[in-house]
Parts: sequence; structure tokens; C-alpha cells
Amino acid sequence: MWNAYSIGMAAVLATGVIAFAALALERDDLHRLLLIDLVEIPSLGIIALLGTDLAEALVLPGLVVGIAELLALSHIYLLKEGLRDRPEGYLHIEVVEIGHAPAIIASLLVVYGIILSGFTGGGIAGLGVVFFFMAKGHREDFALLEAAAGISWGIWVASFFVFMFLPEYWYLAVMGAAVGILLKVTAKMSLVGTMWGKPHE
Amino acid sequence: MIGELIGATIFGLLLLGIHRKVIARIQGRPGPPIWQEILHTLKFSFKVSWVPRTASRVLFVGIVLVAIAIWVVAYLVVREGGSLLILFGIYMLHKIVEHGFGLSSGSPYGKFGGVRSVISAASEIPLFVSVAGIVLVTGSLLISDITAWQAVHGPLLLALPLAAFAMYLVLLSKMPWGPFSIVESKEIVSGYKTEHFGIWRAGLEVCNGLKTSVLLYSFIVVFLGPLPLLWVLALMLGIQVSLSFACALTPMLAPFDSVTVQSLVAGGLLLYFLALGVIL
Amino acid sequence: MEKTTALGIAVLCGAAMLLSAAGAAAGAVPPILAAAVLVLAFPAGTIALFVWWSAGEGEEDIPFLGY
Amino acid sequence: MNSIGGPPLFFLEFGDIMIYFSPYTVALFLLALVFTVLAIVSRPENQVEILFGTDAYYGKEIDVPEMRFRRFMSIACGLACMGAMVTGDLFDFTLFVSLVGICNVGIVAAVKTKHVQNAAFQYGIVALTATVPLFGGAAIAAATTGTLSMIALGSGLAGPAPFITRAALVLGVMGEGMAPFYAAKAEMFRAPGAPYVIMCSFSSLLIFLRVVEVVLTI
Repeated sequence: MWNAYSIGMAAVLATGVIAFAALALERDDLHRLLLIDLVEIPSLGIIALLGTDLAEALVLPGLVVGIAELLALSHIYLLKEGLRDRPEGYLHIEVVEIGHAPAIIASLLVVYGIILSGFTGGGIAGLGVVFFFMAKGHREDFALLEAAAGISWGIWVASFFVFMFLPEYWYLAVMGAAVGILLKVTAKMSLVGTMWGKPHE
Repeated sequence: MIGELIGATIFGLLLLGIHRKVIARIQGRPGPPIWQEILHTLKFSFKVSWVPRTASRVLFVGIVLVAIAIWVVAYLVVREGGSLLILFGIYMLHKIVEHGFGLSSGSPYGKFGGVRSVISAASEIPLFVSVAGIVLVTGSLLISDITAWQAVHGPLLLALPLAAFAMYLVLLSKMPWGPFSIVESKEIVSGYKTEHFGIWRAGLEVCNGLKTSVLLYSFIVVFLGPLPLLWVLALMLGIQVSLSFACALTPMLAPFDSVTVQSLVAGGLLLYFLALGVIL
Repeated sequence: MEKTTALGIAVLCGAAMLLSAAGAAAGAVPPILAAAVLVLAFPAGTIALFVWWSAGEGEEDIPFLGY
Repeated sequence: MNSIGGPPLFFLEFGDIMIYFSPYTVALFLLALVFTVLAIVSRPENQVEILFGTDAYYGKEIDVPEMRFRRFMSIACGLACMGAMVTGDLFDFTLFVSLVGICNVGIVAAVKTKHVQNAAFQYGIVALTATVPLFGGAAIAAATTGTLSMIALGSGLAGPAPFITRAALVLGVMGEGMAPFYAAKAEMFRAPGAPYVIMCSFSSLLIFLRVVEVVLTI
């Protein structure tokens, strides 16, 4: 009766009960918005309990839908509370000076990311780029980053078509997909936090 | 099939006329002649018509076509022994169509009629738990299978009286001037029909005639089994008169009470069918 | 809509319904197609018919034009 | 499964994603298509409001960007609805249903009125919590039977899905298909835009109708 799956399920259901109880008791809208994220976790947990490759394939869309709803709700919250989307005044406490060090550290991270390649590599390389831009101030070129992300995504999708229709070129497809996802994650990661700033003309 | 459709429409309008007559007689009025609804449809179809300036034009006209089309589909489903689920889907969809009628004109009265139609749809959805009962008993939802089952085991009405009761309640809620017809109560003028006049109203009346025929006919086919045509017509008349009595003798409920009554009945039925599912 | 256009649509819908019904009865048209024709043509034909016989001849007084 | 929505007419395979067309799903799919087309081609109406207790009335004007956004959301909602109607995969169904939920919230939230925004936020909270039973139900079905295909679940090869899956799916759809249950609230109707408001209630109704078939099939 009690195997790994049912024990896991019991644990997940317990977290679900806790999350829903918290949501039911909370009255403040902002706190409920935060608690919603907690409520999402049991559903991902139940999917993850499948314990197969399928679980990985299912968690991702579930996560994306959850995040999309959360973003939409946050936006509605901002609108309904009449909150401004950026602070009116800044506190100047930047400690990173514009100099040579950030470029060196950033390039080290990017090189290490390229050596790792794939999703993790993209993350690390993206961190390098984020660091570089943070050090340089807000002068990043959105259009360039967006274009890079779009093109790399195109490479990724094209590689999958190669897998489907020309399976004999699988090695090319693997390399294409790896490079595509690396560039894609790098570009997207380097956009993290940059939306907060002066409106982009 | 066109002949049957036109016949069904005219017969349905005749039934609605009888409905008015019976209600009037119970209330001690002479009432209109029984072919009044047919005349009504013809009269509207000859009138000068246009689309109000405030209306969403495409929706205003398109919804009339959709209204007739869905009941043609319903008629075909019953006739060809299709799935009962499609039929129930169309019952519910009619509420959305009323909603569309009401909202498309921009009139506040139409809007309130449309809102009420969606409210009553919410309380009718659970009534379709009776589908679960039918599946449990007959093992199928195809009307052809259900009639075949009835040929062996006798009418479904005897096996599932409560499901029949739920469906009767749905019929009652779709009848004009009944206790649940909050969509067309007089404090919102004509409800969702307010702004549809002339040929649009005539189209709506065609839809109503076809709807009445299909509703009664499907009730007979599903719960009493296949019968000869004359029997079917007589039974449709009988059910219609019983509905008229129910409509005449009960006051129209307030929207809130109407929804409450329907929801309570639906809740009770849900429990009953859950219990039935556990037993069977 | 012109009066003749409405009549044309009504006649076209009626003819389509009759032809498909006859075809289905003879086995030349699949029944599902005949049903689809009926569903599309019946409402359109009905409304077109109403438009045809309620449409003005162009000689009436200008009707009340609404709000 | 043949006996629920009519015999399947044909199957469409996208790799392992199965789409199936039975008379029931086809009917619902076509309806979703018709209403989506209506939402695309029709312009919103000019709502007339009465000043309460007087004879005065006024017409509401419609903001074009707001109209565009709501139309976009209605089209997205229609597409998600069409997907939910014909998919033969339990998880795809839940994804489409949650998409319908987001789009419904979007249609309501596009109106920049305090009351409407408040209502949209509450709908959103409900819709978001409803994804838990939805995804959970599908995952439990996959874990206990080893498949997500409604065809396999319905044919008895993989055995029927556990009762909790069905209960969870119905619960989830009740949360996502918000319109009928919140219809009594005036917020949804305060804003003009009949084609979009109808898409909202219509999509909710459609996912209800489909979940009945799904629950009876699996």
C-alpha cells in the first residue's frame, strides 16, 4: 500500500492543504498574490511525482502557465491599486565602478558558460552578461538582445525539425539545439532586471 | 427533411399558442386563439426592419442565424439518434444565444435579460447530472442505443424517474411565462428580445417553435422510447398542457429564488446519482 | 440588401437543401454533408425569405429611422 | 468511448499528440469557430445606460486600444477553446482549459474601471488555484494508468482513470470556467463589448460541456 508514490503524494497533499488554508485565511490582496505561488507548488509536485521523463516534459508547460497567470495577475494588481511601475526617485548607492574589472569577470563567466554549454551554460553566461551590463549602467541594446534571442530560438526549432524529418543528420541537430538554447538563455538571462529603468525609447 | 423541419417549427408554434390559451383559461381570461404564435411570426416577418444604431451589427444579425442553426442541429441529432450530450450542449448553448441577443443591441433591458439568461444557465448546468444516471443505467448516451435499450427493458421513465424529473424541470425552465422564465419577466420589458423586432424577431420565433418541438420530442424519445408519430404528437400535446398548468399555477420566482430552487434540486440529484453509482 | 438578392439567397438555400436531401436519399451525397447543408441553409434561407417579403419597393415613405 | 460522444469520425496524429473528432467534439469545435469569427468581425455595441430613477440615458463610448486588446483576448480564448474541444490528450486538455481561464480574466481585466479590475483580480486568484486540481488530476491519471491519452483510457486498455482524477478535473474546470458562476456580478457587463463578453461565457460553457464528455470517457 505505502510505496514511494503514495508517501510523496501524501506529502504533496499536506503542502496543498497548508497552501489552500493560508490562501483561504489571508485577506490582503498582495499577500494572496504571493500565496498563489505557494499554491502552484503542490500541482508541480504532483506532476513531478510521476518520476519519469514525461514528468519533466509536463512540469515545464505547467510552470509556464502558472508564471503567465501570475504575471497577468500582478499586472492587474498594479493597475487596480494604481501603483506606478517605477520608483519616483533613486537612491545613489551603486558600488560597482565603471572600469576594467567587470569586463574581465564577465568575460570569464561567459567563457565558462560556453564551455559548459546547454541550459546551465546559458545561465552562467547570461549571469556574466547581466553583471557586465549592471556594471556599465543601463545602456543595453534591447533590440539587439531580442534579435539574438529570436534567431537562436529559430535555430533551436529548426534543429528539432531536423530531428523529425532528417534523422540521419542528428549530430548537426544536437549541436544546433545546444548552441541555440545557449544563446537563447544567455540573451534572456541578460534581460533580467533590465525592464526596471527608464522607459525604453 | 426540410418538410419535417418546417412542420416541426409550425407544430412548435402551435404548441406555444396552446400554452398561452391554457394559461389564459386557467386564469379566467379568454386568451388568444391557439394559432396566435404562428400569426405572430408571420406578422413580424412582414414588418419593416432595421438594425439599431447602437447595436453591434454583425452579432445582432448573426446571432439570429446561430439561434435557428443550433436547433436545426438539435433536431437532426434527435432524428438520427445521435449523442444525447450534443443535445444537452445545445440546451445550454441556447442560454448563450439569449445572452448574445441581449448584449448585442446595447439596450439596458436586453443586457439585463442576457445577464439573467447566463445566471439561469449556471443553475441549469448541474441538472445535467441526469446524464450520469442515464449512462449508469443504459451504458450509452447515443439516443439510438437508448431507444434500443428501451425496446428491451421498457421506458427509461420507470427506471430513472428522478432523471426524468430533472429533464422535466429543464423543459419547464425553457417555457415562457413559467416559474423559472426570469429572462423575460416584465420588469425588464421583453428581456433579451427587446431590441430584436421585425424579421429578426420572426427569426427568433422560428427558433422558439423549433425549440419547443425538439425539447418535447427529445423528452419523449429519451424517456418513453420510440412510438408511432400520432402517439408522439399526442404525448407532446399532453406534456405541453401539463407544463402550461405548471406555468399557470406557479408565480414567477425572483431571479435569486429561481436559481436557488434549481441549484437545490440539482444538488439533491447529484447526491442521488452518486449514491446510485456506488450501488450499481 | 437588395430585394432580388434576398430572393436569390432564399432560392439558392432552398435549392441546396432540396438537392442535398434528394442526393442523400439516392445515396449520392453523404448524409453528414446533407445535414451540414441543412444546418447552414435553413437559417440563412429563412431570414433571406423574410428579408425578401418585408423589403420595401422603394416607393414608401421614409420609415422612422430610430434613435 | 464510442457511446459517449458518438463514434469517432477520424483521428489526427501529431506525433504522440492525438486529436480526435467525434460528432460531439466536432460540433463543439465548429461552435467555437463560429463564435470566434463573430468576435473577430463584429464591432462592440454602444451600450446605453439609464440613470437610475430618472428618464435620462447616456451612451458609452468605446476606447479603441481597449477594444483591440479585448478582441485579441477573445480570439486567443476562442483558439484555446477550439484546442480544448478536440484534443485527445488529458494534459493538453488541462493546459487549454487553463489558457481559457487566463484569457477570460484578460477579457474582463482590459476594462480600466476600479470595480472591474477588482473583480478580475479575484477571478484570477480562483483561476490560478484551479490549475492545481487540473494539472494534479491529469498527473494522477498518468501515474496510475501510465497514459494520458483519452482514447487509451476510454478503450479500457489502460483501465479507467481513478475517481479522484475525474473529481479533480471537474473541480478545475469549475474554477477556470468562471463566467456562469460570476455572471450575477455586474462587473462583467458594465463594460460594452458584447462579442467579447459572450466569448467569455461561451468558452466557459464549452469547457464544461467537454469536461462532461472527458469525465464520462476516461
